[in-house]
Amino acid sequence: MVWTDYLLALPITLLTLFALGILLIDLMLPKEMKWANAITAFIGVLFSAAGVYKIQLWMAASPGSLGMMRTLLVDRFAIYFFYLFLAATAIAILMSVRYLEIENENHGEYYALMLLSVAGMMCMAAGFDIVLIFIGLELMAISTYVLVGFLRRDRRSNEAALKYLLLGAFSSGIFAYGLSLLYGLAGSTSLPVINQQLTRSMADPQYKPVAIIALVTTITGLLFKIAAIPFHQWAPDAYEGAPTSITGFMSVAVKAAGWAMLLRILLIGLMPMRPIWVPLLVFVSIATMTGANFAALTQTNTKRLLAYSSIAHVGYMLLGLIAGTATQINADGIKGILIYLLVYTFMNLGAFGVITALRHRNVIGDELDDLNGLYSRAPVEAVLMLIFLLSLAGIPPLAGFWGKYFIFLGLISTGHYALASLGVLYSVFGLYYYLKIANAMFMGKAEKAEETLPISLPMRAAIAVAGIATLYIGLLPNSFIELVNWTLGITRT
Amino acid sequence: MDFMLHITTLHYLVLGAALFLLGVIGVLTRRNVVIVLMSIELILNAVNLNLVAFSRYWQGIHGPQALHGQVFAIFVITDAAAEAAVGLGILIAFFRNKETVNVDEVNLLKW
Amino acid sequence: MIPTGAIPAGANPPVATTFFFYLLAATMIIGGILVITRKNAVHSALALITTLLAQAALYLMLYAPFVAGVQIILYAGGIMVLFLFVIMLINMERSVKERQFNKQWLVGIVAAAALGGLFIAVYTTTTKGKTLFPEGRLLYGETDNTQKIAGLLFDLHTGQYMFAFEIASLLLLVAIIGAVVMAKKRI
Amino acid sequence: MQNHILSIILFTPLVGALILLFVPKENKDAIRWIANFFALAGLAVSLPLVPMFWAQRFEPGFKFIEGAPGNWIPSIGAGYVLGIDGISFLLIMLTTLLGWISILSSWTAIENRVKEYYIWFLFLQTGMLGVFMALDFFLFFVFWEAMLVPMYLLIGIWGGPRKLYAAIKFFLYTLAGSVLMLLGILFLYFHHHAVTGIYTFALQALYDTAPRIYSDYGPHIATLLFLSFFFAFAIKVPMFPFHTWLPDAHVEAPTAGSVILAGVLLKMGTYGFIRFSLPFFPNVLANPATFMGMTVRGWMIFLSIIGIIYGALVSLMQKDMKKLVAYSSVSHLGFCTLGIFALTPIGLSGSVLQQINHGISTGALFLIVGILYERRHTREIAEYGGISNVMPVYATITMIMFLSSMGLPLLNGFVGEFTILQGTFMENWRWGAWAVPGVVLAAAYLLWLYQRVFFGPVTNPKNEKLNDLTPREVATFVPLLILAFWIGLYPKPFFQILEQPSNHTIALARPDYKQPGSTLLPVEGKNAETTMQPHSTAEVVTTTIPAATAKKGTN
Amino acid sequence: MHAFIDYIQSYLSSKQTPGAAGNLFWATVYILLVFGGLSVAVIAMNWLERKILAHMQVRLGPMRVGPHGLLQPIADAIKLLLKEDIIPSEADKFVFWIAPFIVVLAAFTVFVVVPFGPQHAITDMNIGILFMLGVSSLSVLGIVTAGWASNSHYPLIGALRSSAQMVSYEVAMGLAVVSVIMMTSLETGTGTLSMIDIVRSQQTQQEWFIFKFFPLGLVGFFIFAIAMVAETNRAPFDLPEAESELTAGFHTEYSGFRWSLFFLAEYSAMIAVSSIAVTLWLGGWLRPFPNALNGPTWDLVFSLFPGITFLLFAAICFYNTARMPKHPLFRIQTMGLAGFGAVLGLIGLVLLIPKVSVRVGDIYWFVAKVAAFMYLYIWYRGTFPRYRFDQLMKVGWKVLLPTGLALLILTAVVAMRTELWAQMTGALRP
Repeated sequence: MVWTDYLLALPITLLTLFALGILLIDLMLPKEMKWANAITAFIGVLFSAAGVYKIQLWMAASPGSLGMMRTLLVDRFAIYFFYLFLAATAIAILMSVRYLEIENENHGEYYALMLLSVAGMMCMAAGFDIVLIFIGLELMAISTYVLVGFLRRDRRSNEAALKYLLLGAFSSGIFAYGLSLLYGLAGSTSLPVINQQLTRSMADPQYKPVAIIALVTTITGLLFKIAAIPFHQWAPDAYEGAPTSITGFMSVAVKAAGWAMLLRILLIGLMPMRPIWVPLLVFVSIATMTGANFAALTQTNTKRLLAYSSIAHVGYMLLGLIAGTATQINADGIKGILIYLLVYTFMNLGAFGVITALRHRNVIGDELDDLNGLYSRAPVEAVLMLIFLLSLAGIPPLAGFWGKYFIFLGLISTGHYALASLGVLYSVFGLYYYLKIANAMFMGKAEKAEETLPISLPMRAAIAVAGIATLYIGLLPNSFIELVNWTLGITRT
Repeated sequence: MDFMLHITTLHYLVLGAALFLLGVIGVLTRRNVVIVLMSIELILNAVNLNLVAFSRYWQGIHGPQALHGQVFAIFVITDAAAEAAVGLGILIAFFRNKETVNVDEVNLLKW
Repeated sequence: MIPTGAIPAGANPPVATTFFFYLLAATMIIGGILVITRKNAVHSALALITTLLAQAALYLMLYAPFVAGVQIILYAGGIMVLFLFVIMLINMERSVKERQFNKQWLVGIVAAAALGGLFIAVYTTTTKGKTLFPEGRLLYGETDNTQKIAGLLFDLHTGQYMFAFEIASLLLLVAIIGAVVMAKKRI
Repeated sequence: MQNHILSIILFTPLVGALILLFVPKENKDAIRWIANFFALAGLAVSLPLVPMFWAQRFEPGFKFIEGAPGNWIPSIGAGYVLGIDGISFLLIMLTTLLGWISILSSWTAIENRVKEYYIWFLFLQTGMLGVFMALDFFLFFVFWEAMLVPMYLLIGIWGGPRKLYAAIKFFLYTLAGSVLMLLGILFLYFHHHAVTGIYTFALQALYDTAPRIYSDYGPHIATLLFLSFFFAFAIKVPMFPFHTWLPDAHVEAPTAGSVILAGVLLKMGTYGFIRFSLPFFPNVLANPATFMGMTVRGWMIFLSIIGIIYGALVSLMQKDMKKLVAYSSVSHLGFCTLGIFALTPIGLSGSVLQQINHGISTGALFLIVGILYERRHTREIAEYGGISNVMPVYATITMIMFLSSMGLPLLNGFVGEFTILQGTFMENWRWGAWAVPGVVLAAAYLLWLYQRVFFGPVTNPKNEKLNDLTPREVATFVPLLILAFWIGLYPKPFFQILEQPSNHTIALARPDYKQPGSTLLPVEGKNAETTMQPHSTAEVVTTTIPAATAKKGTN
Repeated sequence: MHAFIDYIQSYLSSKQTPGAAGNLFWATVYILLVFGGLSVAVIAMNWLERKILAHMQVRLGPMRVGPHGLLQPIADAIKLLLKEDIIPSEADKFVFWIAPFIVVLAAFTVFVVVPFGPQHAITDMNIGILFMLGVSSLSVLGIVTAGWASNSHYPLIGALRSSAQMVSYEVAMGLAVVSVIMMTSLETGTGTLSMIDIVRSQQTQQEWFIFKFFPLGLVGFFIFAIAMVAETNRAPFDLPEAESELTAGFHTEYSGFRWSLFFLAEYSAMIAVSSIAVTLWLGGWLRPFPNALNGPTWDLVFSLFPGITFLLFAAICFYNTARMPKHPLFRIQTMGLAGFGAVLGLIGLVLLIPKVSVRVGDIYWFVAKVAAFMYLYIWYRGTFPRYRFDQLMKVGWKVLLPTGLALLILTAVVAMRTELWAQMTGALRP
């Protein structure tokens, strides 16, 4: 242990401290002061971000630093994801304040769990050792199970949590089985060692089948976490039942963490097995795009619809991974995934923010009909929602376009023309259900026409940040592309 | 016959696979949530058996300090404990609202 | 450091090992089958406990006493008590009388069986008489197993899993919070 | 001013939209005034472009270039580059004009959600202008897509009874085409990098490398690539099998929306063909390989002719005036694509001119229908009859516009169609022969429509009290009438403007094309040789276009 | 025959436990001995408890069966064994049947690692204390299932109470144990979980852990001492079998042999946890002051204790024989008591033989310490009022657990400081 170990763990440590702090402070807060928890959590996120920044400054030129006995790799990739998680969490916290009050569940545990789950995500993104990754995954997952079921008096929330837990635990089990086989093949839990040993195993006809089983089970677990079809069943339910603010958080941060883990494991640990998992991913990604897009068509619940849309987005991102590893590590595909996750953070959180804002008094606000005539009730939010939806559909010049752009660029440059065509056609397909929401907002009739929607200040801030980010990244993406290039260590003209 | 008599890592692997399989079947077929959770425990136990057996195997190669598998197994047990605690907690909350423990009566949301 | 319980190279392993392995393995499998087939969740739980204990014994045979101890104290003594508790707390009378398997049970079994067949086929593959993962020499006893594990967890020089261990503590914290939040009537 | 004129034209409507954002929505009159002011301002700022452009109409290459490649998003090589040539110049002028006219025409037609309406309309205006101005492929794509959203909302919110269906259909169709185009663009982009090592979307750079795809990747890929662009443009135009969105969108859209849709949006497809498909894929078009008996070019021509005949025939059958006009657009645009794929400078010039004509006349036709609709709220032909008795001014204007649309000499339509047919005949007389019935049928359905609506006694009592045109409404027609007569009587300036770009485009699209002894215009002065593009350095384009020698081509 | 004696003798000079030596024969012998001894101890406890409680309440207790009721436990046992084995008709038969065995197995298995002396344990496990805690926690399973299988309200509530209580107090118990394990790592560098090594490290550190880092060791001991009473469901924490509320708690529906198994298990468990306490804090088999009062003389003096104790018991017996009523009806009883005294005296004499006393000294001290705890158990029962359930939980979670945590942290801090100090002064043993 040297001091850099502590530095590398600083963001996680800070989050933990603040989470514990919230738990303690919550004991002393009277009921009407519970918003203070949100503030504490927000400050915690800021501190953690400062910690990440500190690491970034310290690393300066070097691409990354290994710490904690070679189990924690804080490189640019990890830092990128750290920022992403923290941004998503910050916005989600803003979204939660008023919502929890309405639901009458404003307990400090909510924020503490949120921060702790981010700590888990950071371990997933920075883990260089399957044990750490696994534990981080579980920390995140278990926090999220609870957060999903946080509305304890709401049956939908209960059910969602239960389903999410059952399927999540099941997938963790399968994932762990895969990891155990990987360990068995490699004799180490460190990803680079696994990589080396797998290369040898792949050459050995005797061990190759075992390696394949390890791969299949591991990848099943990974795909579960990012909710790719056919391992997606939990997502629509969990998204629909969860508190809306958590749905946003899940669809963004949890998914990003899943991706971080997937990229780490596939690109570092399982790289020697690329020829095997690429076809697998092709299949999964096509299935995901097809299934999710068709399923989304028939939804009448906005949260559920967005859940399917987020599954569909996973399909596109998987395309990026296919492109990104077609021959060797190809920057464009991976870049597409990274930037996709970035823009997805803002646009999806924004969309869920608007839906969260619809929750007031006795209206739950997650049915498509609840959006009817939103324009007349809250014009700014409606227009922002339109922007988020179009961004999700990938219409330029909005942020969402850039993710698709790089993914398709990657596909084109690696010669996957058919996949690219399929991808773009499905993205058109996707537009249809986004337009359903837009139709409701702009063309539907509100039940009580001119009643304006009360939207709290933090919520406005959250939606505004998301909206501005979506527009800004869409219009002037250069600095963000540079950021991703920096993350991947690419310099380009 | 020697294969049968001489217990090797492989025997443990096969046993683990069988356990894993039982767990998967349990998860996929049972309706009772508690039993589904138990089946998940079976899966995690299969994992642990694998890990410990492999740990033994690699100890033979890397020397006595190569206990990574055992440590991993301890982590998995920790995880199992946490998962079970939260799972049962959620189950209780669920039961309070709806008096059933059957998975397919978890039907407010589509399964 | 002293290799006690060592089996000299070339010597046949004691018959007891083989016998106990098969005994315990059979116990585990039967227990596992009972877990997923019993109507009554308590019976399932008891079967699972049997399986877990047999597995703890297998850990001992694998010279992993610490894991065995943890298995007993945490799994059998902790988690399973929790299970039994919950089973008794919530009224399961109804579910005992109901259909036990869901509608897609056949699909589930077929899929799982295919998977399992694949697994076992792969594991039992031998090429040119070599088995997978030939047994390592059973040279190192369990005498300092716990200390070595502790070394991997805490030691300043070999504590590879120190950080993961810290995160695991968070995991347990989250589990506590989660269980309380979920199960307590008013928080 | 010279340097930034395009940006000014481009963003004037957007500024208007932004200002409107801050006007309270209850104040409808203020909103209307502001919107009209900015629409007029958009036209006004574009007017200085006319003399400026006229002065350099024979200059080769793009004019008024603004921005540099890669200055917008350096890391991927996308730039904010604007520039125009004769083709885009005319289309821009058409856009600003029609934009103003449609906004003016919406004064009374739009009563609810006025503020939004104008904001989206002005936004749309910027999008369309951007499409015609962009010299960066990426920028082009952004505008191309960005303009879909306001149009979607215009149809969806202020449209007719089946507006949702129409709006979504419109959006999905066009988006489906354009995403495939995106793949095509990315391919070109990637290919450019493979050849030169530079990532750029600059159009002029891609002109150099794109034709090489044929040799680098083989005809198969090149054809697929051509198709990816083709789908985007063909849907937009719309060419025959892709036209089904058009009647719905036109019929359901509010009047002003229809005007813009027919007048400008459809031209984006043909513009795309001219600007991208032809220069990028000369070899594909020249490829003699056949698919189901026809070459790629043959298919294009075939679809155009089908469009002409089919559109006209379907128009005959319509009971709804607006639908009739909509189908007539299919027919007219068929002429435009025919002119383009004839691949002769004359045909191309005619095609562009016909696009302008179509914008003028069809735009006017939609306004005409809209005026009746505003008064009677029905577009059923059977509901009317003898309107000329109650609305004489209206009937007159309508007559002129119908004649213009059907291509009567002295009016603009004739010039365009004639030139197209001339260009086509030069290539292959059969193609021309197949297209000619379209002209006849156009006369048939339009005159028949006129007869049913305007002549005879006033059969329907509801029509007896109809007001004739207000001054505002007349004002919307005046510029269109002027243009119709101007083009019909003295099209030379237009052809002069189009000469250089047409020759240039054909030179790129058919490097081996030898002028068959006649071009459109006598060369005024110096620059016949310099029609060869100076900015192109690719070896692909090696032939120069012989000095134009022939007489002026038109009547 | 000769070889057999050699075999035994060779073992007697061994320094290892039979389990560690891999000696199956001696292991079996030990197992039999321990379980036999345990049974005897339980029987004795039964008698003692009744007698002591009686005397505390100023009454006589069992007096009829055997002199001073000495044979009462045996009579009870016979009665229980002969009673009809009733299984309630609505009970879950199999679970009902198996539950007592789970409890008994758990209670007995614990003794596998209890060190009566440096080599007087069935085996020495590397994870000894963990094993003990783990296995003893298994008895909860038996209790829960017993309560549930009875299919009756009182047993179920009793079982749930009992298991809640046991689970709660296990936590505090574990924390206290961990603080001791931490102490074992001092001076030697590596800690240990082995019961024998824990005692050894107390020897090495020349201090019972109850006195280590005063008052930390003491606090730990108290936490454990409280928790262990709760853990075994004994008064004042005997909520699960609060007669006034729940009749007999989880074993209400049990009778006869099965009930006696629970009884057996409960007392074995008491002995087991007491053994843990003794091993961990009170120096296990170590005689008092092994370091301060060493040398051959002191060794001799302390080696006399076992024999003297038995002789004392014998003396008491004889004294009571003398006080017996001289009525013919009491003749058999008098003779019996005298005989019993004679047996005890004989044992005492045998134990005075140096060769024997050397080998049993450890066992003696260990048993003596455990016996003290047993007396404490009885004493508690005689004097403390019963807790209410919520108070019980409150004590467990809000007092013992935080104290345990604080203790753990403090122990770590102090231990670290000591280690560092030792390092700086170079006093660390190699």
